[in-house]
Amino acid sequence: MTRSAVIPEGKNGVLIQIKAVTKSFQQHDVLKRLDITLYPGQFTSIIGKSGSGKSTLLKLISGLDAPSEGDILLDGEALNGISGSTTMMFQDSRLLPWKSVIDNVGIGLQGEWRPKALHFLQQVGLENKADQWPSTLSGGQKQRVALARALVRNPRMLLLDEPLGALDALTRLEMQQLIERLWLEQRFTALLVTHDVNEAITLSDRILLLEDGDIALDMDIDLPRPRSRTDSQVGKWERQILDRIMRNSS
Amino acid sequence: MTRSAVIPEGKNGVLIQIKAVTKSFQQHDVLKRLDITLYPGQFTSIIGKSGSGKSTLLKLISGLDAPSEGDILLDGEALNGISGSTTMMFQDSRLLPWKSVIDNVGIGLQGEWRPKALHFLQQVGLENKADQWPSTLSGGQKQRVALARALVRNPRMLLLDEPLGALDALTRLEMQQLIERLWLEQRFTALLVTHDVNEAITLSDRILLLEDGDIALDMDIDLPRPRSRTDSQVGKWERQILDRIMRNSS
Amino acid sequence: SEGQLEVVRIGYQKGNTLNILKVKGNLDERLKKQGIKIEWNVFPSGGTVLEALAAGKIDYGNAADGSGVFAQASGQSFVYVGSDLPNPEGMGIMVHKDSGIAGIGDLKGKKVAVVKGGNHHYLTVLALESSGLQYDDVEYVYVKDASEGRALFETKQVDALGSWDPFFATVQMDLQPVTLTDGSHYSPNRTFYYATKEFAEAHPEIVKAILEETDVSDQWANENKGEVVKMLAGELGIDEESLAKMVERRTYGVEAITKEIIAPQQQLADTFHKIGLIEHSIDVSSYMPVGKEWVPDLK
Amino acid sequence: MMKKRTIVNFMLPWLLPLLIIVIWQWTASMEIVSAKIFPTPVTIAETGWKMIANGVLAEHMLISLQRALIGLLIGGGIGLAMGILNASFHLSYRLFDTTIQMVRNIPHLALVPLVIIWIGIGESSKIFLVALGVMFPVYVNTYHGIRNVSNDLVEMGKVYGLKRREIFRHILLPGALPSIFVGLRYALGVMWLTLIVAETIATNSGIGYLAMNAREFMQADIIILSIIIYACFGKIADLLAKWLEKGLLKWNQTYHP
Amino acid sequence: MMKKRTIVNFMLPWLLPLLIIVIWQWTASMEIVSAKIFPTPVTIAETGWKMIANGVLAEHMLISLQRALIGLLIGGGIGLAMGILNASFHLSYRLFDTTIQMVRNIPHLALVPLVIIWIGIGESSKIFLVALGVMFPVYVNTYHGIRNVSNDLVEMGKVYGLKRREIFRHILLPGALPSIFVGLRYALGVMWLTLIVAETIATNSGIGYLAMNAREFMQADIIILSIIIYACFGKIADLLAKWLEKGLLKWNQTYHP
Ligand SMILES: Nc1ncnc2c1ncn2[C@@H]1O[C@H](COP(=O)(O)OP(=O)(O)OP(=O)(O)O)[C@@H](O)[C@H]1O
Ligand SMILES: Nc1ncnc2c1ncn2[C@@H]1O[C@H](COP(=O)(O)OP(=O)(O)OP(=O)(O)O)[C@@H](O)[C@H]1O
Ligand SMILES: [Mg+2]
Ligand SMILES: [Mg+2]
Repeated sequence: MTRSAVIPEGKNGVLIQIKAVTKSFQQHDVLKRLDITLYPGQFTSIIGKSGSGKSTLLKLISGLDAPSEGDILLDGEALNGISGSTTMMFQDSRLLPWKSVIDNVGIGLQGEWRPKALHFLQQVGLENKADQWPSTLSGGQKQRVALARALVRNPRMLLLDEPLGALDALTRLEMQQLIERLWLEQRFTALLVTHDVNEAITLSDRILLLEDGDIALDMDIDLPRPRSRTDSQVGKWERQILDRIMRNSS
Repeated sequence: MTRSAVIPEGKNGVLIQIKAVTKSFQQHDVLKRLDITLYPGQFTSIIGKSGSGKSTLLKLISGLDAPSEGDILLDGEALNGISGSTTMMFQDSRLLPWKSVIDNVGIGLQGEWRPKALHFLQQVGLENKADQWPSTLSGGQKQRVALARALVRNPRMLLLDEPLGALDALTRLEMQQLIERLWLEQRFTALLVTHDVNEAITLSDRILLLEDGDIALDMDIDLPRPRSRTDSQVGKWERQILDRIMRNSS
Repeated sequence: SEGQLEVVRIGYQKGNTLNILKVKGNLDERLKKQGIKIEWNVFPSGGTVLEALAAGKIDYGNAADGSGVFAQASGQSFVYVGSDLPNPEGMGIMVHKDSGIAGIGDLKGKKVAVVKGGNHHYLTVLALESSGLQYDDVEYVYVKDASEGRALFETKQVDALGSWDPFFATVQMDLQPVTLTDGSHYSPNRTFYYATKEFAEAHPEIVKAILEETDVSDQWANENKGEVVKMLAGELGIDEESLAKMVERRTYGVEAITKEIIAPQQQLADTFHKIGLIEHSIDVSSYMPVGKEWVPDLK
Repeated sequence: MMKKRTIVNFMLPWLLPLLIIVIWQWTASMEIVSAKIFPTPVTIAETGWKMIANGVLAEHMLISLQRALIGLLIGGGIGLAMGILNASFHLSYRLFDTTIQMVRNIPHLALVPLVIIWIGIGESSKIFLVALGVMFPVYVNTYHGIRNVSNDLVEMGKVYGLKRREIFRHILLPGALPSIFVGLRYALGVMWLTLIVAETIATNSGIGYLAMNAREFMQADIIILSIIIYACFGKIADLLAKWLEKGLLKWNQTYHP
Repeated sequence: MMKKRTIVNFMLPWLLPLLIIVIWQWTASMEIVSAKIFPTPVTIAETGWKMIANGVLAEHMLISLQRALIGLLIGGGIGLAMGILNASFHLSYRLFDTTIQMVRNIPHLALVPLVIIWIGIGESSKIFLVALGVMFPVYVNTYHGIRNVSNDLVEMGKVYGLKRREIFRHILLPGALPSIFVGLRYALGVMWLTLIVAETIATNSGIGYLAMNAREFMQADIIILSIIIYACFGKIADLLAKWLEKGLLKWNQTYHP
């Protein structure tokens, strides 16, 4: 359960160093002197109870919010505001109601982005909704548009805040495979917040458990890829982590 | 896999009859001549792919929207507008940003509602957030406030649209138990939309699979309660349903 | 209105004779003995006095000659019940010293600021005609009020300025312009006393009383011009030198309507008709009855 | 049946104005006040027809329209720019907002003397007053519209690498548009209203002149005619704003038919 | 250092007004136009001080304040009620909106003759004009505010068994409040502005009278003084609206400090 030196290769990804970061709202410390290093190209999952500060941490790394204390370094440089190499998928879909689905996906892209956006819409199974207003989409459809919007821009660092929470089992599986495939191709640094322990295990190299504002668990998952959610090894890890979560709380 | 006559007792619950209901948006039929009867006090789960029309169906039953064709009867009477006996928890939390958490829970309640609202906030683990603005809550916390708001009003019919989607495993389990306990006490008619097949099996008497605008599967789950998510019987059902979902799609 | 009269509603403008009457208080006193109260209403212009008069919101008021003509032309019903003494020197046309304009004849093609339909507008028309020009040989710049005209004149956006007292006097004092002409030999420049027909016919004795008391306060004014200047300075906020100039060149006093008064008023109406300010020609004498019961006994 | 209903529905908004005219005709024909100071609708219609026929009305309206539109363009442009600027930069807000709030509260009538001194009596003084009047509603609604765009969406834009300009174009502006339209709707009204003061400055033309001149010379029929013209302009402005909204706010479900 | 900064920040909004005064003093003291028609700030300050000292100003302001507030109450009340009504009932919207849009576009100056005929020359005519002017901004902002409340929240209210009244009170009204405040901010301005027309009707008291009378009698110092007073009223109205917002919109993160 201590951190071993399994650092995947990834020239493309960003090195994220979180140094003694504290984040407080009013008097309450949500994150307490957090120290984490995320290696370039690593796929890390964060799990933790509702309200444990996962979204807060992502917001800090994205540069949207600043720590109350401590520093965050990207590739060794102190983060100050938003870095161009980051893309984040928010917990809520945050689609622009005044843009069609495809325009939402393509927002901020330069040049000939339409075919690319359409390709990703197809990947999330929504090519036939390309010209609709977001307000006509179902919950899961909105989430998938937001996913397509995040994936289309080849980020060097991808932050995903419960990206698949509103999806059914099958669609979820497909989206997991999509994310993994892209990650394997591009080797960006990935940070995934999820409540699905199985999902965390199938996708990531490393799992962090956030508890009481601190890292309670830091695990490397060194299973060979591709992994299957029904694999017995995955099942073993899953039980182990779930036991850890359940035990601690009671 | 056909519907047997396991009708739980429930004088309190509402009888819901859905008769040849079609719902179209523009030219597209989302629900196609749907026929379902939900018995008083029954706990039914609806599963189905993202965009299969689950939320649409709930909206029709709640009376917020009207079918394009067909009728919905509550306790034998044709539904026309919103019925006083229904409570629905939406897929998005829909908290009023200008009311504190506890005021959101208590909205529309008469008389001395504060102790009751506080009790339910406690049940969802958020009594210490009672006086905060909703905008300061995490995603899962918002969802739990919405859940408390739905549960506090002793409905005769409770529609839940992915009520636990944003929660971690442990909190989710606690909330499932809370819902089941209340249902056992009050025997309202419950209709739960969920993507978690395991959750559907542990909680419900009956599972409906919505596919292509129609009921593709209608299963009675006659396991004894309380059920455990790790129970082998539950596992068997789960595998069976998941297989069915996965098979059909490929 | 029939029956016992309780209130007389009088409309006045600041600085006019009715203003002096109000301050002196002799009318209030006289009517009080008959159990009648006076409601004094102040209006910003002669036009608004007649507007309220025509709408029946006041019974009696004081406004300039032009206002009466316009009101009659638009078909309002009212009567002239009396007149002030003429005051031709209380208006004039001015140019800057360095303008190179020596007489009315030089105004051809120049810009003249006037208030449309004002007494000095009328004066300009008459003066132009008498010097052989057409009334539209100058370019009129119509302004809303005296201060606008003065601002235009002072900033040299116009060549000539028509004005009337007390503003005429202030411009003369402040800017030392050349006064091309005043109203002498052109127009008597009277102000008139107006009443609604109903009021005049139902209460001629009250109208008579008002006119008589106005004359009383007018006579006082003629004998105490220094005090009048002080009083007006307080009311108008205009410097005393200018007001002194205005008061000095004016004699206060009331006259009954006579044929001699009607004639120049008819000429004014005809001129305004000619230059298109009023659409139809009117007969002012039908609004200016002579020898009615309200003709005042003047001392 | 259906057809009849549509007509009724179509007529509904005009019911009240019609009623007013009917009552007006009725009271005026009773001659409680003389028809000279309160003419009947029929008289007004006659006057109106005469002025339309001889082209006088069109002439006045054209010149007013020109002044109004130029003023709207300038004032609306400045208002929009200031609204955007102040919503985007706190410094600019601190620097300008107080002054704008103060200036907007100065009555045009009181300003006229100063305007004459500074700007003169030409067209520019009239356009200046229109621009000044129009500026404020556009400013305040632009400002509030932009400030009220959900911060969530702005955050999204930032993280997705949108430049300041793009955030403005794709997020803030479309989000503020419904509010800006409310401002425009005001501005279209104020634009005409201002003319009644502006067109007292040394002019012989324009709707404002027509109204004020009529009052000066007590032409009750023309006063009322000008009131009706103003009212119609109000309706037209409203239709215009609605039509624009319909075109540009298709996504907005709250759009009111 | 910190202290210095706070003072600078505090002074920032007043920089521009100050600058204007400085430039004004400078140009005025050059006497391009005579001090009679364009006096220096120092002269104005003296006049102002005199009028404050002898209580004249307070007297005028008090009477104006009274007219303004009564008008605001009546007009604002009607505007609010109509806004709510028309946002809630389509029939009422169809019936009234067109008429309101037309009436709001009629200039008060043109209305005065009719107001004198119908309402007379007393206090009520002045209050009527204020109420009329104030009504519209409150109406249009209330209407749009309510219409723009997210339908999702209204649906929630309906399903949770809220009665029409409760939906209004708990959802529509609080949701519309930011917009209503924009309307109020306008109204507070319009309230004063209207007085300049209203107080030409047979009165010799009030700020509007003061300004118009000064204009009539070429008292440039008082004209400018009244302009300054109006400007200050604008600032005060704005502060008031902000202060109210601060109190009532605590939940609204977009609230601008
Ligand atoms: N602006 C804020 N003001 C006050 N408290 C806040 C604010 N934002 C977040 N919090 C608090 O910080 C804690 C962590 O919030 P965060 O959103 O990071 O949780 P999370 O781990 O993402 O939870 P979830 O799984 O429910 O999304 C919560 O208790 C939340 O109430
Ligand atoms: N107002 C609308 N206009 C057009 N299409 C709509 C509208 N509302 C829903 N739909 C479509 O109807 C379909 C069903 O939507 P619904 O929200 O019921 O799905 P769902 O089963 O709840 O999905 P999810 O699990 O993603 O929430 C979707 O394809 C959606 O795009
Ligand atoms: Mg979160
Ligand atoms: Mg749904």
